[in-house]
Amino acid sequence: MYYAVTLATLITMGLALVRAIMGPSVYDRVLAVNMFGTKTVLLLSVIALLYGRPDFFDLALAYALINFIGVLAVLEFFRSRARRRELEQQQAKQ
Amino acid sequence: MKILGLYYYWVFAILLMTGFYAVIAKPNLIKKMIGLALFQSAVFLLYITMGHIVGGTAPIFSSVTGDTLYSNPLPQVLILTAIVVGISTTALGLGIIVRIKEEYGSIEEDEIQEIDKQ
Amino acid sequence: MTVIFGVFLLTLLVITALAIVRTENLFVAVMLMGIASLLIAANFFILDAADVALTEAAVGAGISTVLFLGALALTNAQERSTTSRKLLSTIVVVAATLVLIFATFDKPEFGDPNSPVQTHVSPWYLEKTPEYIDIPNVVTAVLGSYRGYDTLGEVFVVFTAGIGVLFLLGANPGVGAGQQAREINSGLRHHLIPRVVGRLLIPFIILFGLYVQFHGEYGPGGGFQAGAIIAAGIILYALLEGEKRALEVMPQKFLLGMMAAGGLIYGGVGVVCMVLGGNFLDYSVLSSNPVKGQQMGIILIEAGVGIAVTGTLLSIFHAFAARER
Amino acid sequence: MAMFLDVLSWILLTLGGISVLIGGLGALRMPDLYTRMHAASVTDSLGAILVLTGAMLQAGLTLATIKLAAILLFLLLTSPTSSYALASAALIAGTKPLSEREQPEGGKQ
Repeated sequence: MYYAVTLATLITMGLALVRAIMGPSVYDRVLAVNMFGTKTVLLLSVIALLYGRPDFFDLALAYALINFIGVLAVLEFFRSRARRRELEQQQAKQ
Repeated sequence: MKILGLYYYWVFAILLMTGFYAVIAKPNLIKKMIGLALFQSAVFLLYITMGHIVGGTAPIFSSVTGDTLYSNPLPQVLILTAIVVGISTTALGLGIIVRIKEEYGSIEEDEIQEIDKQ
Repeated sequence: MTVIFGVFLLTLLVITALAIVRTENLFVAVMLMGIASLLIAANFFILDAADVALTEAAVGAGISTVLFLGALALTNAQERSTTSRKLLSTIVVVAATLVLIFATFDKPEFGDPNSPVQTHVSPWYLEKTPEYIDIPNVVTAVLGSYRGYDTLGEVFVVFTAGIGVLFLLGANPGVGAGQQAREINSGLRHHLIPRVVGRLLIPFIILFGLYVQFHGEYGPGGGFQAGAIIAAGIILYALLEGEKRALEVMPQKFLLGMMAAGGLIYGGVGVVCMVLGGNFLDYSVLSSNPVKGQQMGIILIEAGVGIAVTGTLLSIFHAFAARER
Repeated sequence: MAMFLDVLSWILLTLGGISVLIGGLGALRMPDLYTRMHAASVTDSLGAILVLTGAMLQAGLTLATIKLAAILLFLLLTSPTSSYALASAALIAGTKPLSEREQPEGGKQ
């Protein structure tokens, strides 16, 4: 039964990868990366159970925390880029 | 099983050479760094693949699993430190690229060489 | 069966790698690198390398993405498409790939317990660790004790790379570093929801980092992973509250001190061992009971590694962020 | 009792797997960013709840269960937050939802 869940997660990872490669917008890709991250968390939890090593849930925990930082870094990147362009346009006008 | 095992090594070869292609064929310096990071990852994958033992488990003694077969800890140690060293050197490379951009106004290899010729 | 999962993940990895090289938008390439890192880490986990997977998780998905985005913000995110050496490069790469694939047929079979990799020092490590060091995680034992010199070298490499980045980017923090830079670097302060959730999470991330640091003898973890996780937690703070606030919490001087202190703790433990009559980094002499001494030494040097890695990664992050104007 | 928990956890795991898969299909097949985000994030949260609860029932009452609960808690906090942040960033950058931008074929409002 773990195999079924793992398989579903793996297929979903594949679908997310297709979305990440196809795009079309950058936001679609960020969405795909975020989705990929949560799927990896699930995959690692299930495989840790499958291996009979429940002490390895630490890894999934690390992923759940770190994935968030990646997404926020991307958004901060967009925000600061937009802000910089705005300021540059203001300076050009003056 | 034989083919499945070989597949791991083939992926290593393809990944390594994909990274290498980005390094030699792309004029963009950040793309070269990304290629280098891929190259590194391929090497990491090779080490960990070689350290794996079929039917083994991670080399952390556990009361749950009892006395069993453990995979090789040595490649894991080497790669564990190599990942952190890898990110530090990647950061150094990116730092150099940022300085090049500030001095030359470009991160394309051929444009930088044009400017140097003048 | 899990090997088949691994094969599937590897196929996805190859597709991702090809897409990374093909795309001309560097931002997309960085996003795909994040995915590649997740795939590689899942593979490490399937191949029994829990410690390595944890490191890759903290470094590849978190810090690497942040650093690449920092560099992209300072350069341009679009690659100019010139393909002068495309044909020659393709020929070279395809030829080399074929040679490498040809070479794989001579390799020992995958997972063979009798291959040369498995039969030299590693059985000794696995057999003797309960006797000499008596901690469950053999990876930590090898990292800290048997190959302590190696790890010391790695810490110095990390330190040197950090100093290099500071030399390149640290001095002369930009011409326009004034009101404008501060406004750009103000972080996601106006986004209330991420800010509240992030503030809630940061203590847990740092707590988890400390858990990974001090649980490294018993489970997957250790100084390298913990350093990366704690650095990621503070980077999250910088993203949410802005550069300036993060630098107030941990000023650059403090981070430099951490970088140096980490290496010094590590080296210092080695020197103390020599003073007490042992060899450099031979922890057995640290306590009257050699096994206890080994454990003490490993905890100390892991702390040094953690401090050095946290300091270095944060210094590098701040160096990139301060450059933005 | 143990049998009942076992069956319950298998049911939860299976349902979780199905919802994860549906989320993946939705993220691939939906017509624009916001609908994709909807499919991905809603089934993501549901899938995570189901799979991790099922795993918790399997792991029994140990430290592992607490870790799984922590994973679930963090996922439930971070996943909607990143979805929110992503949607707001996309909206500010000018990506309009589909109904405002154009009608899909048929021209219905």
